[in-house]
Amino acid sequence: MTDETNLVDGPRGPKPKRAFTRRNIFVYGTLLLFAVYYLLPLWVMVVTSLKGMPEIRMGNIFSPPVEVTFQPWVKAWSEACTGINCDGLSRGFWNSIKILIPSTIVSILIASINGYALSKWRFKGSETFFAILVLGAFIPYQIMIYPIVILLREAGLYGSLWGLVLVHTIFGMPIMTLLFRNYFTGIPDELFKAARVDGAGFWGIFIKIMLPMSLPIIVVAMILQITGIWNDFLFGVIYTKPDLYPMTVQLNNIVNSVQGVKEYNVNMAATLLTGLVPLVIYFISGKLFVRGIAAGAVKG
Amino acid sequence: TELEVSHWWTSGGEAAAVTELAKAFDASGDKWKDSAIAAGGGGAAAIIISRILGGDPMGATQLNHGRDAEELIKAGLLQDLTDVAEKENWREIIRPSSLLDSCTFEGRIYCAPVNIHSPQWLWLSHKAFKDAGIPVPKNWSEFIAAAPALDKAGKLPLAVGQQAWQSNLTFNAITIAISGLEPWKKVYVDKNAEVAGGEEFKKVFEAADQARKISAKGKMQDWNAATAMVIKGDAGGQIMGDWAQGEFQLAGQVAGEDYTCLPGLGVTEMISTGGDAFYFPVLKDAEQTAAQKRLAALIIQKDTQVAFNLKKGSLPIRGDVDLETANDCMKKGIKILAGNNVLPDLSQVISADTMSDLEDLMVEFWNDPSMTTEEAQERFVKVIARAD
Amino acid sequence: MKNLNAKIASIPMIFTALVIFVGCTAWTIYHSFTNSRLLPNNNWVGFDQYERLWDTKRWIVSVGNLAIYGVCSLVISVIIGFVLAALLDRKIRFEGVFRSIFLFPFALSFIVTGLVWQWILNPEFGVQKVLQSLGWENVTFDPLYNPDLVIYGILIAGIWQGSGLIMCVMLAGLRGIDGDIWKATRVDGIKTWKTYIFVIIPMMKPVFVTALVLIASGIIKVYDLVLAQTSGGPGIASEVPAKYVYDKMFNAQNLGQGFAASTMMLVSVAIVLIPWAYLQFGGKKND
Amino acid sequence: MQSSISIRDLKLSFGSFDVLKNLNLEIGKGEFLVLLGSSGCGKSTLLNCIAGLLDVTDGQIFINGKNVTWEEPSDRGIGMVFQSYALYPQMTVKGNLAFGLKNAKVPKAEIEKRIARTAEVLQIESLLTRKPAALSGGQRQRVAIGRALVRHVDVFLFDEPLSNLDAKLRADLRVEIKRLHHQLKNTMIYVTHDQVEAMTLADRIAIMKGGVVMQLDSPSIIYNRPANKYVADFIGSPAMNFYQGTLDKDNNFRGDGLSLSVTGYPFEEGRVAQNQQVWLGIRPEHIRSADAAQQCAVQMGAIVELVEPMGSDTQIWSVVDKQNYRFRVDGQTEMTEGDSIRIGFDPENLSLFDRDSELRL
Amino acid sequence: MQSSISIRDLKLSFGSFDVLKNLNLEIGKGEFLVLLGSSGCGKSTLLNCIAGLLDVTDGQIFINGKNVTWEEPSDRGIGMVFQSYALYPQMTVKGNLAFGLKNAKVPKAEIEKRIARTAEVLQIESLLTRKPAALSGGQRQRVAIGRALVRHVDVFLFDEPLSNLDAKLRADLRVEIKRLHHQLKNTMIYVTHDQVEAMTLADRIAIMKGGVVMQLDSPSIIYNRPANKYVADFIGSPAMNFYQGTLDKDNNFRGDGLSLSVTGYPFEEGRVAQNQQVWLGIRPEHIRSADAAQQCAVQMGAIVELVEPMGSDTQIWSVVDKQNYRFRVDGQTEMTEGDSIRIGFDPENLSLFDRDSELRL
Ligand SMILES: Nc1ncnc2c1ncn2[C@@H]1O[C@H](COP(=O)(O)OP(=O)(O)OP(=O)(O)O)[C@@H](O)[C@H]1O
Ligand SMILES: Nc1ncnc2c1ncn2[C@@H]1O[C@H](COP(=O)(O)OP(=O)(O)OP(=O)(O)O)[C@@H](O)[C@H]1O
Ligand SMILES: [Mg+2]
Ligand SMILES: [Mg+2]
Repeated sequence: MTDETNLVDGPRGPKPKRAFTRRNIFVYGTLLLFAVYYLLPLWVMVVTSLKGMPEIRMGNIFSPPVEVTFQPWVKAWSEACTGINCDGLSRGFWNSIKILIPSTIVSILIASINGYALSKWRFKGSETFFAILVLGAFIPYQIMIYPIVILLREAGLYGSLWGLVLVHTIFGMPIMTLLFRNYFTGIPDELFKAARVDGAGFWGIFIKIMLPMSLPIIVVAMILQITGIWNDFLFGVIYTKPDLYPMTVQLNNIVNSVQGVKEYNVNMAATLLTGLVPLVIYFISGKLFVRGIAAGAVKG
Repeated sequence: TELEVSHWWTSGGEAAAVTELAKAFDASGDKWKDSAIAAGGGGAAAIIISRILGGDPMGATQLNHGRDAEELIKAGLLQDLTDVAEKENWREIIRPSSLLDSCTFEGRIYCAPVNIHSPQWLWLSHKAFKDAGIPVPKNWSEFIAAAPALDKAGKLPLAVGQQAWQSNLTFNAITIAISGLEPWKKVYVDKNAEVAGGEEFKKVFEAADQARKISAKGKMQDWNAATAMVIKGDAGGQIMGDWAQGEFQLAGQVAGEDYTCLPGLGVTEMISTGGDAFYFPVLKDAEQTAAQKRLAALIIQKDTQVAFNLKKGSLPIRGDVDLETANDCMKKGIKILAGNNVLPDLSQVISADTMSDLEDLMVEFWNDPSMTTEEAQERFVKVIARAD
Repeated sequence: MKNLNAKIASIPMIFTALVIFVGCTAWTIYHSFTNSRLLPNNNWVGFDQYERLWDTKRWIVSVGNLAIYGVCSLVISVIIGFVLAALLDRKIRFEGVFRSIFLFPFALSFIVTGLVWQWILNPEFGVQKVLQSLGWENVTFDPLYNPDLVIYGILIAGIWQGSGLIMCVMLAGLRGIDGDIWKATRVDGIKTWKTYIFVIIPMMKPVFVTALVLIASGIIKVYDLVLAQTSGGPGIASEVPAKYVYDKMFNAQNLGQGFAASTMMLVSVAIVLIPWAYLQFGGKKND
Repeated sequence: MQSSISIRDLKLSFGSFDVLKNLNLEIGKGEFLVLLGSSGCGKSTLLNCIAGLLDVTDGQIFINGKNVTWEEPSDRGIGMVFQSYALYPQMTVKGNLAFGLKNAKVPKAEIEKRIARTAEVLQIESLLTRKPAALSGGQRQRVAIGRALVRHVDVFLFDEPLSNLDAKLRADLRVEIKRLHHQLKNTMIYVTHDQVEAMTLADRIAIMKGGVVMQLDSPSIIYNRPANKYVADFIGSPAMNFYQGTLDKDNNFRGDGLSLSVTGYPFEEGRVAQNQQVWLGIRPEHIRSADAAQQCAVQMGAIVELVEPMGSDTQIWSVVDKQNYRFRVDGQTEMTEGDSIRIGFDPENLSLFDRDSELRL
Repeated sequence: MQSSISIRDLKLSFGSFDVLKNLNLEIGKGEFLVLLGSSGCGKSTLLNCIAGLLDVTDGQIFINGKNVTWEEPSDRGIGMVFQSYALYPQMTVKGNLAFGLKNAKVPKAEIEKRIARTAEVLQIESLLTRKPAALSGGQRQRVAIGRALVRHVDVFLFDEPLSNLDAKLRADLRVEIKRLHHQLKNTMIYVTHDQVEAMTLADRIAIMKGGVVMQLDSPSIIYNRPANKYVADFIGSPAMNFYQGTLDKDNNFRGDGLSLSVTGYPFEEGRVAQNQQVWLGIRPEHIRSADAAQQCAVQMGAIVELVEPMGSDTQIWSVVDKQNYRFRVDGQTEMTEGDSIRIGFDPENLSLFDRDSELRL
């Protein structure tokens, strides 16, 4: 090569990487350890739901099923009793969907409008209302149950789907508005100004410019709201009628019923079945979620 | 006409009993729309009351038999059933008559009782005592005396679930057994704080202290988990209401052979008569109102009573029905009832507020060994003094 | 009126803020001074409900528990969330898998969480049993049955459910840190852990604030979890204020007492939050 | 010159902070006005007021003789181009151009026609179906200009349209904007930080400072006869050399290491006092060196301190009596640090400013 | 010249995308090397490789004769200054300066001394207790430089350190960096987009394109004898004028409307072929106009198309036979669009490039 031979010796190319550096062992070790902590309950739920009752009484809860049975799942879905109705979770499933869809849409819509108005159309006092709203996130909801019953009654919405949608919208509003406000604040003012010069008004800008840009934050809002609304039990049962009771009512009945023996396998199957919808949504939108949070949540 | 009926009877036997009611109602051409909420009395109360306040109530609802409904009645939200009662002659047929009294407010009747439950029973496992090599006790003091032997044999002498209402139930049963009737009435009915702080109750607390010591090793939550221990012979006994025998029955055990029941803990053969009742919120629709009254009448009828109570394992609210199929323990109960050796139920004499105070106190007393009997009694006095 | 549309669009928000949040709060505070039982009434009794409240052991225990749970869950969630996020941010393989694993519990309700953990922590057949059957005969691990430890048993479940979200928030925050900062510290020869502690964490203040708000708004409401896991037991060892409120309002049918308790909760929230809200929204006008 | 935009006594405050203070400005029809000033002096704020994006605190704004102080931005007949382009990211280029027209309910056929015409003018025909993310910076800015163009507005407002682009592109687009102005003859108000842009584009330049217009004049007047020291210092790169001193009634300047007669200096009337404290300013390109210095009225010996070759020419930092003299020489000139050289200048190219008021004498 | 940094056959790929392709570079001790190139050409990547912040795909890096290819960044004796400053925001200026030293366990007293010295050199003594948020851009960049300075490193790496600053500040700091280099005599590698910075600061400039060094030479050679058309076009503002044509063996250039003899052009040996297709390039400042044009070897009549006054001088865009001729005249010169003028240039100032290889002839 060159005449300066002393320079040519020695390392060349990429630094060799060993798989088992202390750093890697630490990083992956810690991650795996935590993964066990997070997965353990899921494992327990799954294996238990696949065991028969005798096996549950005998073995330990972590061991995989000797004999796999899907009976608990069948029972949880279509046979478990709530009072005199023995049709399992299936009874409430469609109700849950029926509640979930309008509640999610309306609550996100309202919150996004709020966030938009608060970030781009501030008016006198708007920040005060926002502060009140955020403080509202910390109010224990128990204390608002009765007053809201009365308000809904006066509005003639009590017991209807739309009453419940309204309740979900109200209770989701603080965090949702916060998310959207932060997100929209991050959208350059210039874009908003350009649209105003182009003759778009409040709604025009919102619908044609802002909404199409807010996919990441909508994903976050959707995930949070779907989780909350789908898992809700109390509001669903207090503000609606049996025709509309969500799936969690059946889950609650299955899990909380004081019967001869607790059918753990059915409980677990029911639990998993109920959690399925949000879980699926989580796994589908994992990456978007982090991106959305980055865009909307972490700009204090 | 379709009527929505709310209740919290969701366990197997309970659901079967409700099915009987529903069947009977449907047979008469109406439609029973079932709305069951397994949230226990408290959770359900929030739901039921919200529904009534929300102006879109159910057709009929289970509510705690007692003073729960007073304010709803005052607010004019519950249906007046006096005309039904008069037509069906409830005054005559409902036994004991105190049941109807608790449905009565200012002379009008607002609810239809369905069954009677009594909470003061001691259930004993024959197997446990056999394993310990001692005879089955015949009353509370023998039971206490047998505790060390049970303990030695690796049995839990007394099984008490950790829920607050169980602690309170156990304490109340012990009170009646230890103090006798008069002091109990003075404290709970007359709210006499002096008696609550007096000698008799001191003894009660000491007895309760013994009971908690021999139950300390138990780790179960639900009452039927505790009952299951008695059934299996892992525990010597449990103080529980008559609904426990449903569990024994379900496990195929025979009263007198596999287990023994001692009403009033075998000391005072007195039982109190709680139970469930149906209330009927005021509805706008006249047809539904008529259906409500039909349901009210139906609940009291003989056939319904028999069918319901056999499945539920509780006692009927009328003395003129014959439960041939009833078992040993049930019969003991009917006999006491017939002899009119009855006490009012706790929920009839104290408010839900006081009840919850008592439960808070008892559950703490039962689970915190460092709480002395003196301290417990002192707080008990406070609660009674505040009670209304 | 240039902002007319904005104001019209804000009506739902204004309504919610004023009527629901302010209105209901005021209504609640007002009725906490009455002897309302099953239904709200107007019989003024002054501070009676409060005197009784602070004379009630269960309330005091509840407040203590909330304090322990709150502080621990804040600290632990933040630590776990940050550590996990930091590890995930180290350009590792299978990042997506790990992230999903850490996040999925958040999809489950507290009821479900409580149930599962109640089960795992049950000494009869849970972790303790397994450990004992593995040879550690004397191991006792029954936090849910030990009055001194029960709140920590609940904490384990609470952290399990909620820390994934915090991890996500932290991860998002870490991703927002200027890459040049990392380069600068490497050139300066600063160890990774030192960089995190002295440089990165201080830079993530707004992220921590968001995380704290999220955790705190959950803590104050921890109710479902306690109900599902222990129902407040053993005894009253794991009672929490929200459960006290609920029980007094609906079980004991003593609205006045429940309202007094919830007013106390509000007061404590306000003490923590109002200075923060002031800084956030009042202090700096432009943002 | 007919007035296209007049601004009367404009005031704008954010809270208690007055950004614009009683600003008056008349802009002629078809004029290209550049707003120049340091960061935070209120340029963007002024532009936003004209566009109607900010509500004025006080004063009036007229566009084409019509009081538009209360009009909506879209009704003012203005188009605006932003530094960050502010294209609607989810729309195609075509969608971006059409958005304003659709809002104004312009007929479809007309929209198509105008877009085609605009695309042709800006040479973005081939980009019409792309989204902004798929465009380079220069292309984006062209689209942003197109968005204003397509609306057939009378007044163009540019807020630092080129500062996100790299130097080469900036130069190209600058020329294009100038061509566009020649072609369209619209009124244009152009905010920039870049002196070269300001000098080359402007019919008139308004130098702003702290919400006040310091000088409003043609580029050459601004450059050659700055109204005050701030403007003199702000304009020109490298900046003007300044020297303190006094001026006596015989027009002799006396400062540290520099004495000269400024007879022949075109004083603004009534500005000369006895022994006035003044700043004397000389632009670097007016300082000559080597042979050229021999012909200058004022000459001195200097030491070269720093040589900055810039290709076509070279900047020299030299020192005379501890005073710095910066000047430019041809790129070919050989000069190294430490050299002793002769420099000189002619008094007619000087600027003199009062030391207190900093106004031009 | 002793070599301070040598880079041998450096390759770096992101996945299948080769950013640096077999790059070789020798940088002398105390040399100021500027890396210049369009965006994305791999300048930052090269800097990061030298700093050890990126793991190379192949090749070796030596600093002061030591093979540092596998060393940690902190062990390489380098300091780096970033465009975004990358100051630790929650530490005071002093904390920022001290952080690296504390980590290296330098004694307290020594740290104090070094900080004091650095602060003095950079004139930031008064800022030591402030936090970065309370500093202006220029001050921040000074602190960032100080952070490298205080560590007494041999090699400074600058990645576009001034591009976030405004023009005036940029000019000032540029001079300061140059002074610093004179004072410290460290090796410096400096990445920039800005030609002025490159020309004024560099001992040598490396022009990069697509991961390859196109030319590595002193600024004047780069400017006056660019190695290929890319370099010629890249350097110089306004850019060089290019004309297509053929070159016959008698050294006569023949293009559209332009024929001249290039006898006397200093050809690189062996590059001349028969009737070669070439590019002819003339820098704008080498085109003379008016009187000066009369003395030029090549002269022609032109029409002024665009006049861009820039204060000290003016750029003219003129047309001859549909070909553009850009040139500069003095700022004082009066010229308006549409004027007919005479322009001319001397062949010795030309550049000639082969049309295929684009290499200099
Ligand atoms: N919404 C606002 N609230 C309060 N102050 C503001 C607001 N917008 C701008 N300012 C202040 O007004 C002054 C002028 O701002 P403006 O944006 O007009 O400056 P500029 O001249 O455009 O500066 P730049 O060259 O940096 O764009 C600045 O001091 C700025 O801090
Ligand atoms: N981490 C990465 N992964 C993949 N590609 C990368 C990465 N970093 C840089 N590149 C690519 O490598 C090329 C060189 O990037 P580099 O940052 O070195 O350019 P640069 O010359 O510094 O440009 P600029 O002047 O814009 O800073 C670019 O095309 C860029 O897209
Ligand atoms: Mg601006
Ligand atoms: Mg770069």
